[in-house]
Amino acid sequence: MTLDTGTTAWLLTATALVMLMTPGVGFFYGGLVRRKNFISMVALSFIVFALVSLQWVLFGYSLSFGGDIGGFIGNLDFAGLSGIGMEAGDAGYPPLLFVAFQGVFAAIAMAIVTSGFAERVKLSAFILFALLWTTLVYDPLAHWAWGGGWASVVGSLDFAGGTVVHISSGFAALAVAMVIGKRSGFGQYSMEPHNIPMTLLGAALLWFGWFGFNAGSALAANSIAVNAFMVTNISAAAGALAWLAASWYRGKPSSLGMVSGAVAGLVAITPAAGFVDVGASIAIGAIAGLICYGAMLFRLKKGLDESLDAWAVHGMGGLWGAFATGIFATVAIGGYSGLIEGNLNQFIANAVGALAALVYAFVVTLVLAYIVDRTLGLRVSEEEEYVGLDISQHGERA
Amino acid sequence: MTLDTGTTAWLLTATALVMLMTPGVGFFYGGLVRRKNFISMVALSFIVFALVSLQWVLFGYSLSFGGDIGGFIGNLDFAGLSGIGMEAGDAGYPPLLFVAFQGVFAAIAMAIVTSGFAERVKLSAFILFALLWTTLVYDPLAHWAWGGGWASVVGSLDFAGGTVVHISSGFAALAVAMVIGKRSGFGQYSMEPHNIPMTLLGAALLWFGWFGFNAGSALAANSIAVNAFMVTNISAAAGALAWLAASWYRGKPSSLGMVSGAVAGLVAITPAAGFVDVGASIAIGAIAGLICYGAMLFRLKKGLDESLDAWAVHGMGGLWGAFATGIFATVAIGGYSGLIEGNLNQFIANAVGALAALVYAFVVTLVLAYIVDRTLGLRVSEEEEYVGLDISQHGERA
Amino acid sequence: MTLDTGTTAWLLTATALVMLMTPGVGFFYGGLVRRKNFISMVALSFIVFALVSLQWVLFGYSLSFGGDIGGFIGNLDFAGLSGIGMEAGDAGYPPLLFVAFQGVFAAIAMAIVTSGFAERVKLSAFILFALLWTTLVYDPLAHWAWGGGWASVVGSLDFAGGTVVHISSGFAALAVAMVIGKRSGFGQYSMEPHNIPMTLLGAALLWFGWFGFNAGSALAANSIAVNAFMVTNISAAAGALAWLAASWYRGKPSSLGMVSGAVAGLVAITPAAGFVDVGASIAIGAIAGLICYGAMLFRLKKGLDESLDAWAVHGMGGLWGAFATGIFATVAIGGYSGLIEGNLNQFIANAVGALAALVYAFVVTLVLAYIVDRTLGLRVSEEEEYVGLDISQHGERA
Amino acid sequence: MKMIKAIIRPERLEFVKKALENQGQYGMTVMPVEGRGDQKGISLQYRGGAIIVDLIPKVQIEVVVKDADVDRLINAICEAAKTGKIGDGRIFVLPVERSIKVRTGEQES
Amino acid sequence: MKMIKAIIRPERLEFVKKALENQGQYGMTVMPVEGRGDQKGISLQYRGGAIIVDLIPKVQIEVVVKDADVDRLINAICEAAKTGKIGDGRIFVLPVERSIKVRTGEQES
Amino acid sequence: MKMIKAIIRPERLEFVKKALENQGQYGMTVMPVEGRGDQKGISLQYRGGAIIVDLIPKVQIEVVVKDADVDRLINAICEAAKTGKIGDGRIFVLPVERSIKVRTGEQES
Ligand SMILES: Nc1ncnc2c1ncn2[C@@H]1O[C@H](COP(=O)(O)OP(=O)(O)O)[C@@H](O)[C@H]1O
Ligand SMILES: Nc1ncnc2c1ncn2[C@@H]1O[C@H](COP(=O)(O)OP(=O)(O)O)[C@@H](O)[C@H]1O
Ligand SMILES: Nc1ncnc2c1ncn2[C@@H]1O[C@H](COP(=O)(O)OP(=O)(O)O)[C@@H](O)[C@H]1O
Repeated sequence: MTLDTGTTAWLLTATALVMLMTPGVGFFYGGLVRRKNFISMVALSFIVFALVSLQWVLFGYSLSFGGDIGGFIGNLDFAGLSGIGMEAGDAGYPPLLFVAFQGVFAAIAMAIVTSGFAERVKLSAFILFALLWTTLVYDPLAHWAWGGGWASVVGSLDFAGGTVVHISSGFAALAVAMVIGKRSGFGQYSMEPHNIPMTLLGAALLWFGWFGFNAGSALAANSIAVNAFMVTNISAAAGALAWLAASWYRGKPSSLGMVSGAVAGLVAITPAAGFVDVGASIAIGAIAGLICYGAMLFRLKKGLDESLDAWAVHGMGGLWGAFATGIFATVAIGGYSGLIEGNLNQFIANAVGALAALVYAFVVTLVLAYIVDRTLGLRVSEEEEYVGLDISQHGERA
Repeated sequence: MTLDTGTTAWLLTATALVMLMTPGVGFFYGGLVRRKNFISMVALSFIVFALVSLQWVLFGYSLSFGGDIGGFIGNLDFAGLSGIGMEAGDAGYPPLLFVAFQGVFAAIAMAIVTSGFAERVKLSAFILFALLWTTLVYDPLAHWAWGGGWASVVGSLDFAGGTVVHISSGFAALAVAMVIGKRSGFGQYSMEPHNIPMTLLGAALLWFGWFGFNAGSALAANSIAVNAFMVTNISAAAGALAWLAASWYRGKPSSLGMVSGAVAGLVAITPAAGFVDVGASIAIGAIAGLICYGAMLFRLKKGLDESLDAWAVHGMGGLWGAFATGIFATVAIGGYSGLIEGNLNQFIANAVGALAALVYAFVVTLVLAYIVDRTLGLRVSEEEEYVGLDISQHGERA
Repeated sequence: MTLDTGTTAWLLTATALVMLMTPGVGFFYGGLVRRKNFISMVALSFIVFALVSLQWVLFGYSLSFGGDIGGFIGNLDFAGLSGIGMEAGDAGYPPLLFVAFQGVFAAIAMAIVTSGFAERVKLSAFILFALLWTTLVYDPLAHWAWGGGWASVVGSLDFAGGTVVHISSGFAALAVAMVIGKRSGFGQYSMEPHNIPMTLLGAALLWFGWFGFNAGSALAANSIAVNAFMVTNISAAAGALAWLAASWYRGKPSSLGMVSGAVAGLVAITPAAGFVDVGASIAIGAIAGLICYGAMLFRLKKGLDESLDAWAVHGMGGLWGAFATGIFATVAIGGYSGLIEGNLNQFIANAVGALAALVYAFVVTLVLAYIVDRTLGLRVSEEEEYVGLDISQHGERA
Repeated sequence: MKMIKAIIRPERLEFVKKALENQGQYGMTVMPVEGRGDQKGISLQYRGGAIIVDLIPKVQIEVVVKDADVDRLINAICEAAKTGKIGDGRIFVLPVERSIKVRTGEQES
Repeated sequence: MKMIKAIIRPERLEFVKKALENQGQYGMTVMPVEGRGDQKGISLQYRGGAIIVDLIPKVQIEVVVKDADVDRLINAICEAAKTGKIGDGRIFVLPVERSIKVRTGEQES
Repeated sequence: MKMIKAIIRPERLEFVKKALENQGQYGMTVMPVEGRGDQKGISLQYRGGAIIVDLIPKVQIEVVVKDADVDRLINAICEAAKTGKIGDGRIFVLPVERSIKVRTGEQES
């Protein structure tokens, strides 16, 4: 097949859109912390993006998409992008474009994990952790689902990374939060988000970029991409309104709740976007909004300082999305049937894929965080935490 | 015709670009209000986007593009998107993509209307109003111009929504402002924009997204799209400089004036983008800047609190654009001639189309706003207005 | 050749992406100045964009790409875009799209130059200067490299404007700073960046838009575009980490350093993006980060108030990029060999092209700035500088 | 000399400035503050818990004046700042021992 | 009357407000300030040079009270604001000659 | 004790801090304010009408010191803050009855 310029154009665009999501996460998170850690939150996202971009071309891509080793990880045949041609292969676009597109996914996954580190992480330790996590958690999970690993073999469906990106990062953030411990003062006095408009800006960039994330994952400018685009938007809308309504019921309809619900809807539709129709996407989004809202309340009740709710929104939203894919998949859209069309196997395959990823991501993250904590120390000193990471880690002030 | 991947790629991109305009409106408006209503302004845009996205797939699209009923509105054949295939039709892209692209237009129209509600609207009443307005004002107007309704039959040209989106929302904002009444303190003390840089950011997002709005409306990646792209940019530039110059003449060249002029130019070129050449776009943009600036001064002189000038910029800019399309349309670009090429009929058709939409939007909005006001009450209490909508409606602080 | 919809789609998108970079520069710069000049910095970028857009269609494009006059400049055959057809030519996309794409490059070049004017320029003089500079510096340089001028004849390679956009604007900013003089108080008290998060936002927009800048410069949705996309991202990442590391070594790893390094990497890869491979891009970016960091320290030590380091980052980064293209160009990517592949001629051609542009841009800018200063006066009064340009030039407050 | 320290509604600031100007008092120092008094608080709410906001934005004006002018200026401020609703603010008068003009070094007391 | 002017850690504000409330003192005016004292500064660094930051964010509370209440309230503030670490802040007591309620014009002294 | 309250140009803050440090006075509380005095206002302008800005950004420093130190410190501030142009600012001296260190509870008066 020769190069298809339309598909190439769309994947170039989609890659750029997904790239923008990483600073989007930075601003989303940055608005939620206290002013003294605003720069730190945004900077962590940028640093992740730069680090993971390099890791990806050096060996991360190869670990994810290289020749399969035991269903678990790829080999190093593509390390340094050796053997990645520029000629369009069977897919109609240059393989190098696939590398670029997949690379921005790896970056945003790690950016989401910064939630668990918020306002207390030591920069040097964070950098080490980020490299380890991407290599030992993200890359294997990408291989499982998309690189020919066991999950794709058992038939677990993950269209655009609900499991690979969201379950993994959400549960990783939870593990990180447990190792690094609560922010000093957490639970004693309120830590009001210092700049909600910046969070709304981040949410706008995320919603925008997610069209590249999901519709780009069709890997073609075709009707699957169009369907993914549409259900992505509808699920986000439904999630936004569901969380808004639920928080209204219990108090006031906060804008933060609304955008958190939108992100919940976006997360949940991610694994499903190529397999479900618009009707299903309303249900998937709305239920995601409610589940993630509930998860956040649960987290608060437990006094867990997974500070910016990556677990509640990405982890639990991703989990719901994986199940929902197994429930709502319809042969008319993507060629697969889910539970509703009577295919219990699909549901089981998806549940297995999701839960295995969850356990793997949680446990390995726990171990990595523990190791980094014992060696470099994950956390800044109390005094540094008090003056804030902007000043103590970056020597800057927002 | 089979699917054209290039056109599909461009329409996916254009839809994403237009989506970003709705938060763009939120930030543009949010910077103009007082700090205590910043979140509110941005949140209204987000809520509109979520609500209208759902309304659109449930029945809005069908009302707009369903089988014609008396030239006035579409039937419900496409409700719930039934019958919307994913196979590329005659157009070369999947019909579902057209639904998505048109849906983001419906959302931004209602987002523009929030200008008339600024800093005083009760959230619950707003949500009801937004649903009614989109259904009873936007959907019929879209049908008139693009869905086979009477305006397209009489030959009124509206390339990308000058009438459907801008005249309608601009005059609707005026009607809303008349029903809801002035902000308390309006005219007594100054209500300085609290964050002009955020307005500039919103303007940047609008300008950027407008390329999708206008060049996407070619519904193909072709030379019409290219022409629309180019004239859009030039009209915006001319509008920005014209308003800047005019405000300089009367005082200082404010950045707000500049971006308001850019938006005026963007609005005015919208109906014309597929029909006029670059030379005409300079005139259209520059005159738009002057007309809208004058309209704003007139509005202020009249003591009307259409707070963020949707009427002056979108309403009057759209009106000028509709006339301008009838004047400058050239057969060389889009196959239609306007007044300058001696075709008075085109001018009349456009004037009729625009004025009918204007009257319809204004009157129906007046009635809807009145009904919502009498039932739920459009306005917050004086105390709530005093503390600001961020706290009183959302329980948040910027 | 008929119109290629995929290539057209990609170039439409790329043009929109590059457009967003100009406000991106505005926010990048705006965050770095003192609060009282925030609006001014952003407004200068917007004004440049509007002005240059008009200049470009009126005569700028023709001066750059019109029939060659003595290798130095284009003639006025295309003035007012006369003779620019809408039919796809040999390239597979409408020539008008090339005009639009090139136009946004001209705008951002002048926007970068605002660094040298920061916090002290008189608006009227700036507007005159911007028109002169674009016409007498940018347009000839674009002609030299891309319009059939002498530089393309001698074989100097500049893929996406490292010389035309970055060397020119960076050294122009230096010349401007020398003519306009230091900000009052420079060197006496600290002028702390007032809003680093806005600079980070600007950096995010720049990085995002740069994909359009470089990958769009392939002028097709093909494998050259894909390669350009990939190396752009990797060079940015390497630049970010290099500057971060270097500043860490000397103190703290500031977020500003990180994004400055990213921009340095983006600048340096610009001329090379279609000619080098991913491995080379790591070296190019990392070395760019270090060179530009060093240049900035040098500038500070010399007490030069080229306020926002356009010279250090764009000028010196562009210079390195021009050399690097001559060093790392590999026949496998773009058909040209550089020094490493034994082609000294390429290196010399690139060095000659870059240095000639450097000298021309610096000297002509010096003269233009001097003339404007002697006539209109480039600088505001001391009192106006003290209250800030937002108030004194625009009558506004951030 | 005395310092008149007035805490008022932000939207009355222009009126108070004008009123003071009419009394010939131009110099003043202004800063945004938050206050509570008889005005009740509001309950805020974030993604999770609720926060009580009982500090309402106000503007504080400090004017240092001759003893003889105090009453006149207080009256002017009161009149200009008053809306009659809870939250109109307070004025405090503090003794000032001396006042120095930085530019000239001239002292008053 | 006296003005109690307390400069405290921002994160202790809620505790101090509660403590004053418990003492029956509701009215107060609050503003963010920056201060230095025994607490050491920090060195900031921009693209080029370094900047010493020796001003740490604090919150300043002003409460105007009857003379008799001063000691009680100072104790309440101290208790609520104390963490025992350097940077806990200071309280100053200034004389106030009179206090006027803008809304009613009523004066106390 | 006295409170020296100095309203100065923002860009002179570093100089004043250094000058006070040289005099052995490290503790201080600083806040941004806006002021007007002999300095004339500026006219702002939004999309429509015009707004007069007559409040210029300044910085206010409060230092509580022993009576004996007042003159010396005032001189130091004046010298460091002076540019000789209108808008250099004012210094006011107010009586302070006592000063309490929150951390230790120790009082001075
Ligand atoms: N005892 C006090 N000490 C200091 N400031 C006070 C005190 N009481 C009131 N204030 C200030 O005055 C403002 C207005 O007081 P409030 O009681 O709300 O209005 P009113 O006096 O009109 O009833 C408060 O927001 C607060 O800033
Ligand atoms: N002499 C002073 N005058 C005015 N404010 C002071 C003075 N000394 C300290 N402060 C204020 O008190 C705050 C706390 O003082 P600091 O010495 O850091 O804590 P501690 O008193 O607990 O040792 C400072 O940040 C400053 O705002
Ligand atoms: N009577 C006053 N009461 C309170 N603050 C004042 C008074 N007069 C001046 N100020 C403050 O001092 C600042 C400088 O005063 P200004 O008259 O502009 O300078 P200069 O004293 O050098 O002529 C003002 O901006 C204001 O904050």
